[in-house]
Amino acid sequence: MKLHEYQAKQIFSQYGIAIPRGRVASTASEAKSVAQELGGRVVVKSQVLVGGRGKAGGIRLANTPSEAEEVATQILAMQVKGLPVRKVLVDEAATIVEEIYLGVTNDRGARSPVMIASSEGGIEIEEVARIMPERLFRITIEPLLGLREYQARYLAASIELRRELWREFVGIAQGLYTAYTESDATLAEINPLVITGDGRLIALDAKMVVDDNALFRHAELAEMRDFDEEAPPEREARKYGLSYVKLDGDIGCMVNGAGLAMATMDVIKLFGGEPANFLDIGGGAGADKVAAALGIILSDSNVQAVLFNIFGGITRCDEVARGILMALKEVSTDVPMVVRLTGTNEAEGQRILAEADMLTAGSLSEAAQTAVSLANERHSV
Amino acid sequence: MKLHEYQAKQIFSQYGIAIPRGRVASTASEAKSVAQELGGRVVVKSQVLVGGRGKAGGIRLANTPSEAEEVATQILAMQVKGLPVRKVLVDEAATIVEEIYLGVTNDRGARSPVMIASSEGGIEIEEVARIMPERLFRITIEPLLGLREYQARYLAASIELRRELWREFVGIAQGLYTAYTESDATLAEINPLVITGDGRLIALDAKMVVDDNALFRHAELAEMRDFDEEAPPEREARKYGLSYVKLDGDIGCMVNGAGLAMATMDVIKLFGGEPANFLDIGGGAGADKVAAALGIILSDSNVQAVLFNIFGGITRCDEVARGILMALKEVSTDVPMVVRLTGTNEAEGQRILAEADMLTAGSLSEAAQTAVSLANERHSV
Amino acid sequence: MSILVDKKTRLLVQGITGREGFFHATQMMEYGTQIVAGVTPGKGGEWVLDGKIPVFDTVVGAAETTGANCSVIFVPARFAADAILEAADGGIPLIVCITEGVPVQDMMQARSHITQHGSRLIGPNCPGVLTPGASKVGIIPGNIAIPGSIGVVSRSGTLTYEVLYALQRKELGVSTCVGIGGDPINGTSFLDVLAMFEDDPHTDQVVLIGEIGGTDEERAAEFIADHMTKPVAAFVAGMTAPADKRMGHAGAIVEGGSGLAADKIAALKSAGVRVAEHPDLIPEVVA
Amino acid sequence: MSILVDKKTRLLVQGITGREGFFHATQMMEYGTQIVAGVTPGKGGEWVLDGKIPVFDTVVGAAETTGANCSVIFVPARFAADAILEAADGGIPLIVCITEGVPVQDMMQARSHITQHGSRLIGPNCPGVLTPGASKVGIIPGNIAIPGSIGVVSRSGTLTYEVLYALQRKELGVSTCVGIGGDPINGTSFLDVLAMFEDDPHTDQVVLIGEIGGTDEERAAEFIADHMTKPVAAFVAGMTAPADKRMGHAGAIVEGGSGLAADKIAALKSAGVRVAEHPDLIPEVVA
Repeated sequence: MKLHEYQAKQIFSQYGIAIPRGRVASTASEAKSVAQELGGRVVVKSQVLVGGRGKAGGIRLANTPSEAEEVATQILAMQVKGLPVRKVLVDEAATIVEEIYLGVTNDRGARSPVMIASSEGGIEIEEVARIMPERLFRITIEPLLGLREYQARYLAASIELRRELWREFVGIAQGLYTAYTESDATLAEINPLVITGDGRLIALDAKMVVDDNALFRHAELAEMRDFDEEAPPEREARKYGLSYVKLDGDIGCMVNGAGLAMATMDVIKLFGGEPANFLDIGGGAGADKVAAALGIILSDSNVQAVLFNIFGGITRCDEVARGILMALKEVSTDVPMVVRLTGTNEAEGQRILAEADMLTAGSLSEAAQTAVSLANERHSV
Repeated sequence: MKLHEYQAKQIFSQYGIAIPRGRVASTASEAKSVAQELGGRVVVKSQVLVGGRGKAGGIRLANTPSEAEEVATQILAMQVKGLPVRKVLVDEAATIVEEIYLGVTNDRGARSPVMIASSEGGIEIEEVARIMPERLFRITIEPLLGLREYQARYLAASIELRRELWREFVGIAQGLYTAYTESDATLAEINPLVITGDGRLIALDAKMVVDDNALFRHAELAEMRDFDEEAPPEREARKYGLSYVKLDGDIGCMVNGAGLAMATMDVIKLFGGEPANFLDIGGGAGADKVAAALGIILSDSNVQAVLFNIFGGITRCDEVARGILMALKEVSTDVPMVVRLTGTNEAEGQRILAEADMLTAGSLSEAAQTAVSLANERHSV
Repeated sequence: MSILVDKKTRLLVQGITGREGFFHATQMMEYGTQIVAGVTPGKGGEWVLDGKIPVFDTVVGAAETTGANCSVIFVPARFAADAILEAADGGIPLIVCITEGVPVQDMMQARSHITQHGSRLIGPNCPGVLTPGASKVGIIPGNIAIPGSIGVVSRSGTLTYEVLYALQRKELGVSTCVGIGGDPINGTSFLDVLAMFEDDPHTDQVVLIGEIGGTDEERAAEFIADHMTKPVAAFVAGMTAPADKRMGHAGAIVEGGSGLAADKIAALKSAGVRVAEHPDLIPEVVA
Repeated sequence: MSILVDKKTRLLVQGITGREGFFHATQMMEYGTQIVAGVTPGKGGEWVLDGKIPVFDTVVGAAETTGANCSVIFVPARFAADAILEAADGGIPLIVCITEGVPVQDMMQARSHITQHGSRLIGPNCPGVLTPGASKVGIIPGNIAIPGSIGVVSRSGTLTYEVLYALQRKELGVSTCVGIGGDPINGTSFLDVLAMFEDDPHTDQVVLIGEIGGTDEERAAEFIADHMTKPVAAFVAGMTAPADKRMGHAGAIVEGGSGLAADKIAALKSAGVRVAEHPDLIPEVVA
């Protein structure tokens, strides 16, 4: 789960990391009054959960409270990569002398957290890694020991930070690491961490992604989820414990297992079709879950055919068959469907489908080919 | 640093461990009003930093507030192992069904914390270890992982705790371990942890010893030190960073290094004397520290002779010599002294002492023999 | 004949009285797996599976009494790291964690510890290990694979079944199938399993099933090029997955440019691996 | 000729610009120890000891540049665990921590980690290691021991000097003297050092200096009885120490009945160790 900049900043600030004075606002007039409180120049920043806000014009300076209001009006009316801006963060503007990058994330290879620092802050770290990898320094953190002071100092020395700022930098690095572990984050990032005109280190931007699997122990973080940032079908899917990602094609698919779901999409494509979505119903899904999943697939008006690919292990084929029929009773649709069921309770599942005159397939290839034909026929109608 | 029972209970309670309702009182009338607040039967417990309070009559039941006042009057007038009782803890009396032992301490051998549990609570755990070692269960805790739930459950299963209390017991064990680590304790102990008539687990007694070396990061614990429980010379010694323990003999000694100090005491004894104290001035002690140390030694009126044994390494012999002379100027005394100085800046030290006509010795044996003769002569005078 | 598990495997089931643990313990026993004990804290002393299998409160108690040498874990996600540590601490050399949704930081800590203490972990979030005809440890359906000489290793669950099923239809047998799990932090990697297959005299060739995210397939390709003498075939899922979208589980995030299926396939091909276009075609590319 | 340190020891001094670090670095250099670098965070780039020794910000920087293979630590107690971990992480195989007053829990964590990562720690709260005539790492005065074949191992500081001095006056030479430190949690035990002396062809016999508290001497006695062929002499301080009183440092607590000097002496004697009545008598009991 991604957090908004203003939420991540609040968290970082609790761990002793200096952030600019500022507050989030939902309306332009609220933004104006925040700017009045702060006095001086402010930055108005769109709060959306995608990158590239700056380039899209979603981050702007304002010299006066009325200018802040004006800028906020514009930003609150815009979309960034298709996402409407619903909130802005109004921060006091800082005088920036240098921009640093500091982040911590999981390193799959080392199976440990890794902290990354660079003297080249303010641009995306992937970009730094590409153009000037020699300016990027990383330390692997032993998860049972946590970030040690000497490691933070090593980063400070590596990015050639001026020495009078080392102690402050070490404090920030330790704060960031603690925020990362105590929030069960998978990413905690300050970009840029700036040296201000008066020689302080301030986190001008903040990014944090929290491990969904650990939200059970972070009620306060779970509450931060911004449902407005999710499309309604994704939201609906989460409610049922389904993984759904909308795509641009016309063949809806429902599969158990993420790997098999991706493989199913690949096979559809291979036979000339375009998948309309990724949808993993997970292991052991019952009839109600299947019904909910079908409803979500059909809510996409692009869908011209639906492919079910269920390899029963924990999941029982008869349950899935019943779920499909249950859903079809509720959702009246003329979208054609093909079902491929194999594994646990396969015979019973096939019987149920046969009784309902559902189209079935014996293998994944066959099912995909059928789905592609069905979609093409419907297009040509 | 040992904490009082009431202090340890407060800490344990912050970690979710149930303790009896109760409060500490410094006067009998205060004890009475605590008993009134609590209602019902209470236990009045002397708060002194030594074991054996119960046997000494320092823990007594009271059925009514006036009985509590009476009992508190008696307890506050008594001494336990020579220590005057200055405070009592007044706790509500619990109905005890079973008594358990639960403690965590450092295991030198495993170089790890060890948690110990026994179904035989209420008696000293050393006693359990002696008479029924088969009733004592221990688990070694990996310091980097902390106490895991399965380990606490292993202890619960081992002491044959009834199953409906396992979850509560696991919570208590984890609370105790966290209190131990977060307080930098070297011992955290609940004895007894009782099962009450209504089936709850409550910590009836609590003991905690904190690592003196870690007090720098625990201002709140450092403030809990009960200076009343220390004899004035010990208090004075701590102020100067000296280690001083008063003993019953008549030969005072001042040594640099704990091992050498003990060896010096041993040699005194070997030559027929009795050491009056243990005193380690530590490494690199300067003249003022030496002067303070001499003052502390001479504050013991039993002292008939003083032996200085300094093996200069970090400590400089000339500094020590100057310290002795400085102290002798302030404290006028006729107690005879012998000085043995070897090591760093030995020549200069010897010269200073010679100028002041101090008695010196070339080896530890010689110094000890001289000190014993000096003390004997003075006795016979 | 196999790696990791065989007829000598003496299996302990952690979470045996739970819904999933019980169901799959039953399936495993029916398959012929030698289940020797179950563990459910607070239920020690009970007997399950028609009164044949004793339940213990602790792993150490179970292991000491029954000589279990492998444990399979079906406990809820929030207790999984503790269960893994308990198994390792109980001296179990092979631990298979089926549980899905274990927090990443729990896994980083647990893995760091058990690695230093000599136990091997498979998973979490994996279907387990199947040596056809000998031992089934986990949830891989037993009826979709026959004994043989193809080693199968996969990051996926049901996609693995699809491949096993495709092999079975062509009467191609499997020495052992290892599902290493799709989580970002897991106990055993492709490399570990490839090395075991390379050393196993009863495995003639290997099928590797990868997916988008991470760089495991690239590292596997490097290992294959440098150290494998046996032929390897592969399928990588996610050619059509859009970059930067989460596809179901954490292993399936495309991480900024790398982690793409196309890159993985290219790496495998250049290591001499024959890559199938879709799972049904795996039998065509095995040697 | 020695164990642990010798003429090939290339020493790094952590905390070299501090008061104690600087003083003892000077002493060590005067003794002939091959000091190659110092570390003081924030002072990298400076040169100390008459401009001969470069100072680095980090251990890894110092080790890479100078090939240091041993580090001696003089940092304040609250930074000691971090310094130990930094040295281990920097690949230093032998770490000698002089610092006194390190919190016990810091040490338990640091020790658990470095043990798993292959570095040896001597101390903390120890006087260091002296191989007379070759290398002095720590604070043992260099002028109180001459080269020879007696190995000395001790939990104490100045008491060790007393014993070395007594040996020197009788012209008895020392192969290496190791102060393992008096703290409850230390890196290297009597057993470790006894085993090294047993294996060292240039050590003919060993002097062990113990004190009250813990059971290290008892375990040493057991080891001597079972594994040592070379003669061992000993002195144990604290015969007159009252039970249950803290004598200066944590190593010197009598823990409930065990840990008494008398018990330790009895254990050593029954292992064939000749125990001196006082430190001056050590030369009488060596072989």
